[in-house]
Amino acid sequence: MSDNKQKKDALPRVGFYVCHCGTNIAGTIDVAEVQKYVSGLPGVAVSRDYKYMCSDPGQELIARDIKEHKLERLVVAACSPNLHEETFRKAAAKGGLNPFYFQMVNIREHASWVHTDKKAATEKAKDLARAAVARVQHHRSLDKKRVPVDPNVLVVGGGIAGIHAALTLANAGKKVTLVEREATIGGHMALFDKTFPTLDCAACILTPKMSAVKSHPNITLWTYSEVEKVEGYVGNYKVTVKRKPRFVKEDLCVGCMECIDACVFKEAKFRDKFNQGLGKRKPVYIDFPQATPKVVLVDPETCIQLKTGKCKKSCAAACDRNAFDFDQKEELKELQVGAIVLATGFKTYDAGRDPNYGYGRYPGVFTALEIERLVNASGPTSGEVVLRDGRRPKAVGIIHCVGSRDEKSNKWCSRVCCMYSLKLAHLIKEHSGAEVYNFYIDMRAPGKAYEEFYDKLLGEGVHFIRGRVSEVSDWAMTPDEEGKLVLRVEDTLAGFVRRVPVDMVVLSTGLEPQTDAQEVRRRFNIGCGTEGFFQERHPKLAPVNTFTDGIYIAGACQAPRDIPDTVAQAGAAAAEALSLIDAGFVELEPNTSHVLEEECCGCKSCVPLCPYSAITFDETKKKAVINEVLCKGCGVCAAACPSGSIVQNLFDDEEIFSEIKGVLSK
Amino acid sequence: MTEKFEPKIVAFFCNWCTYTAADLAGVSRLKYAPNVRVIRVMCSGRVDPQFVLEAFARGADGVLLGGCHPGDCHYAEGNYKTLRRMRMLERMLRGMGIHDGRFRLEWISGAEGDKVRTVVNDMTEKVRALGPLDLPGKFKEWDKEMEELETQVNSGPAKGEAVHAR
Amino acid sequence: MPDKPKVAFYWCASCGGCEEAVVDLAEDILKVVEAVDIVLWPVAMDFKKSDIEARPDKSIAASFINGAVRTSEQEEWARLLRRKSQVVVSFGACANSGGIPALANQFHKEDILKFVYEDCPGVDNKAKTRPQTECKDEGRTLSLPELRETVRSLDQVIEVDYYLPGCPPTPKVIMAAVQALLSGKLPPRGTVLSPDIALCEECKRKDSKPADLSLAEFKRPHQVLIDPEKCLLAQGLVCMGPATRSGCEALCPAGNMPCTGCFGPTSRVKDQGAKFVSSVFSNIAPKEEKEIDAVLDGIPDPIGSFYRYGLSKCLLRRKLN
Amino acid sequence: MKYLYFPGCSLKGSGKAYEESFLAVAKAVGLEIRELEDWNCCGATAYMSVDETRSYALAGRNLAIAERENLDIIAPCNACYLVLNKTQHALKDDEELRRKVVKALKAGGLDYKGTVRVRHPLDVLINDVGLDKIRALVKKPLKDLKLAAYYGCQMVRPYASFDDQHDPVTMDKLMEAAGAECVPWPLKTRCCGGSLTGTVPEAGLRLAYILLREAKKRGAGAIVTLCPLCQFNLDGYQDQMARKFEKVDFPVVYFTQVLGLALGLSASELGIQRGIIPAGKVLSGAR
Repeated sequence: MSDNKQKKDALPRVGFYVCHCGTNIAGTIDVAEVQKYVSGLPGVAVSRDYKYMCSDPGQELIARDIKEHKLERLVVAACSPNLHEETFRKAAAKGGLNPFYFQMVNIREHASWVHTDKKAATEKAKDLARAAVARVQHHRSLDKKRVPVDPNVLVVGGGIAGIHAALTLANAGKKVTLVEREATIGGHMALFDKTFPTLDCAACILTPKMSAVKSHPNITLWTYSEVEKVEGYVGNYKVTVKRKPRFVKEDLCVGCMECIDACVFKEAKFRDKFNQGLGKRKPVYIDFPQATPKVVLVDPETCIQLKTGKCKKSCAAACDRNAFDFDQKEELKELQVGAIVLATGFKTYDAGRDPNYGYGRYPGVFTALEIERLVNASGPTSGEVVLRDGRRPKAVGIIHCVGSRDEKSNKWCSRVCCMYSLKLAHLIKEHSGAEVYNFYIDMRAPGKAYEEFYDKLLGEGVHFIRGRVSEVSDWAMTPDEEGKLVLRVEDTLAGFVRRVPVDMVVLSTGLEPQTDAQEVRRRFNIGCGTEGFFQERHPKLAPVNTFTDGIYIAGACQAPRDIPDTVAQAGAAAAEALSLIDAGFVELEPNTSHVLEEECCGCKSCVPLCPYSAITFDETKKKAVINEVLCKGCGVCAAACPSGSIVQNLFDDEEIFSEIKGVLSK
Repeated sequence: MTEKFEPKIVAFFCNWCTYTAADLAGVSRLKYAPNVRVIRVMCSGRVDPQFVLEAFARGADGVLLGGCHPGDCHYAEGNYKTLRRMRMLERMLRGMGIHDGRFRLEWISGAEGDKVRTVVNDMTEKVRALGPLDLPGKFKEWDKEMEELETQVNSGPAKGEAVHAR
Repeated sequence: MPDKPKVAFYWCASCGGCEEAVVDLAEDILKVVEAVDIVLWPVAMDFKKSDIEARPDKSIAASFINGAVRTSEQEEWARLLRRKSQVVVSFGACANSGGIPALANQFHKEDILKFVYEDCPGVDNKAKTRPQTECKDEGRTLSLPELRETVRSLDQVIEVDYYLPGCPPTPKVIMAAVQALLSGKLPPRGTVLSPDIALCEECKRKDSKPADLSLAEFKRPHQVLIDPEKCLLAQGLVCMGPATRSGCEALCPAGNMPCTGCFGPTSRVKDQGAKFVSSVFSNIAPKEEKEIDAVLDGIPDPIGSFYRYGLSKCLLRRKLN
Repeated sequence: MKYLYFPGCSLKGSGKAYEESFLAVAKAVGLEIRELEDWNCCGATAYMSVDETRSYALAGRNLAIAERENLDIIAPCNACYLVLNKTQHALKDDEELRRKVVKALKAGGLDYKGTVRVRHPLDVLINDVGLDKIRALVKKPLKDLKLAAYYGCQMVRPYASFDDQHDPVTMDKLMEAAGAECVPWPLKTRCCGGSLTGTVPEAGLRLAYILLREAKKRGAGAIVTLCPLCQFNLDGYQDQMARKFEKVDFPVVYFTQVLGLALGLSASELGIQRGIIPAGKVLSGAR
């Protein structure tokens, strides 16, 4: 049972190429030495180094060499396979070589960029190259599998991102299902009064798109619903959606709101979540007049009928379309889709986590979202900027970076707070004429016409104080601070600590991942960063893709983002989904596993290992069988087969053993 | 200055998490010791304990296995299989006299580029402190006891008188 | 009538079981004896080494050598028979992979000798005398072979042409090998003369193994009343059948005992112990470290269990100092 | 519920009332308290800024002795509480420092493993005894007694182990359990002047004065605190404040004294008479 040594002359002819990548690699690794060293390795027929292997001339070089030197294997030492493995597979194919007779060596991200010792980095490159040359000689020719793609699309999240993605896909003729957790689409944008920097009214630009969604023949809108389970693989996802009961029949209710007036509760006395708790609502309610679908819903927590069953149900009586149905149950619906766009949005930072700002202790302290409702004409105070006790504030302090750029909570900049703080400053000044102070660390106005908007605010007499407010307290040191909220801040431009007395404090809370971000991303089998934002495939080159083919992300669920960028990403995600669907098929990586039938003893050790149940046991042949379409190529069964009778293409034992031997045999 | 011992560490990184984290470390130009050679597998669950033993037998001074955090695996549960196998392998390595510090299992997600840096640096120093394992060298050393007899028997006459083995 | 092919049997660090297995051929042994000319069979006939040394090289058609190589004498015989034989067959688990003797590779020669000649409870050896490889006694020099530091399989000492698996190889496997040798129709050099498929293929309990086995604990044979029908692994016993080559017709499982892996691995496996670990623990029930450890505690001696017959062939070869 | 008690120098000196009231209250609520035998000075923040390693060894000695009895140790004085906690954190995080301190302690026949927990009496009363039990034991609830709960800095910073750093509430709750009312007061953790009252009086006195004036303005009858230095800074310099700012004449007491009264213990048992500004009148609800 000694090693089966491949005789020298029978080795397949290998072409080896080491890339300079400008100076990215050549700056630290002596590429000439690597080229020279590999040229001496057994089986290497061609060994070259070149400035940019991934460039067209680089790829032509490979194709030409394959033909001229009758190369049977290809190894390229350059960057990460996650970047250019596909490029060089195509180059091999152009030369007439099966694309999987190719092995890539990562000497940039894993070597030149991370090591300073030139000699050691060169040694490492030589070891990795030798390992790849040894490995590639065991490669077998393979072909990508083609699988049809279901043309339907699922969009999760009905904020501006989900709306725009759904409309783009629907306009392209695709059947879209838009699933939204809340009772209406519109997301956070529906809360805003105006949007920066143009001060467009949010409702004016949002509601037309919402109604377009409602009326679009290609869009099925499921609000008050959540995705329960996702199965299958790219192009062939089976999704289970839970539809929560509204206790009102969606197709009958026209949103006339007669039932709300008729409700036994004469006064609205329950917390109105849409108005951030500033307003009140009844058990039967609708979030806001332009809610889409314009259908009421009944809150089981507060409705007497649903809680005790003993109510005269005046609401149902008042409804001449008898849309009420108090025994509506939760429903599970299934749908087949080829692609999924996740646009689940963000949550704002809980201001209560900074007790030194006194939110919840001092009534004069508001969050930015609460102010968005105050200044909004359809808000609880019809646009009047007033304190909770009805008084008009004469001085308002807006504190930037609450729960952003903060060691103790969220380290990142939430990107939109400076701009919306400027907008709120303008609106508060316009609505109440109060003195407005903005406390900022750095004024970040990076977008189109953003800086100009900041200049406009400077012109309007808003006071800008550069410094982080350390404390909000009602402790007055001088008579003019009596009855006020005093903000203590170090004015870093003026160079002393200020005490600024105001009547109202606005906390510009930052953006955070949704509380259930972890469960949602596990449900869709995509990654997420340590803080909880969804993980894009590549921060610069593939921001709306994820590592799971067929699942795309758009908007603030991936990182804090303003509306223009969110809409742009929504369009990009829609385009990615369209390119997948219109191709009609998707090529699956061939690194799946298969059973060597004559060697399988039928011990069933592999069968329970596959999370995708791709492995079944053939009772007649008494052998395990792997369904290559369901197999996703993780290789767990290949490692676990006790007699080595399962082979994973591209990661076979022989290939990995030779790579280990290659990397270590000096 | 005597030649400082530079440990050779073979690392098996899962493609979706740890290999991507290593790429991120590269993109972020983090600096770490050059002693690790990465072998890419699609999932940490593909790593067969035979690979770990083969790496040691071929001359590795340390073996590092990197996978996704439990619950993060791109293939749902691959890393649980890894954990189960490697907990037993660790016991067998200890039984065969290989120091705990030479084999290491780390969960590193795609976003934790810096963790790759800290783990690689930390393991390199720990293995450097343990000194070379060099099994190939030990195999030769163990087989030295046969050399004397080997030459003796083979050099004897094709048709020869009795040879007295000591 | 051309003279019959010469055949030699020899035993190194052996328990004699493999010799026994040859005798177990019963009447078939007559066919063998008829067909060949046995020139060396220490267990049965008195042959001197000088007889073998006197023979021309490659004059023996086939040598069947069983037992692991532990002493210098066994090593010398192995090399001598290699020189004198056309074909060397590694006979049985000890020769193939060190067998039970190789378990000593978990200890050092000095520790073993110290225990045997000093610390062992039954020993009274105050003077701590040790056997010497050479000593003078009334003008004569007496010699003993040297105990090697490491127990080796046969192919770690000499080139081996074929392997007969098993502890011991079953008469059926032996007969098949002898007939193949006599007929000259031999597979490529280095082949293991037994089907290259795992034991479950021949095990009658196979159908009772569930397709979703996920063990929560391991038991040892004496701790459980073994159900004669049901798959042994499914009963929580360490049965190495899935990772062991077939050919013995699953004698042990048929005798209501779990397979301990004596036929060695199938050809695509480099290290039987490591491969078995990879397979049998992949799907145990727990997911948390502490609970996993609790299940693993059910196997107190993993190296002894998974390398019972094959520690020499473990990729790490032996325990480090 | 058995505990060791680390008094520290203040509770044997200027903070005697704190010790008396603490021990009395502890007995009343059923805590078994034993003074740590052969305890030594904790070094306070002063020594730590002079020589860190030696200060950790000095404070570490107390921990090592306590470890032999394997009981939690209560340090009522904020400074001792902070120094002992800081020592444990430092010895856990800094291998090198730990090696030196353990070596030093071994020379004195002691060993340090860091197993003992350093507790504040407030934490023990709230979390181990529990507010319900305390409410049940209250015999004379201090109705219409208004207090300003002053926590100082060391109890909540840098380790906010059992209460919030900016807006602590545990003492407020305890006082309310005793029947008193705690006025809303944003200066709960603002500096009392610390050692500045002795070194840079114009700054130290002003800081202490701010606290007293605001508490008075908010209608409190007295400030209740849990640190001997804060108590002394607020109580001891009111005559100088009268000359520099304005007469304040505002009693400053320990929370254990207030709780003791509510539990029916006598003023003398609780050392009420030890306060420089007489608090008897206010506490007996005669206002």
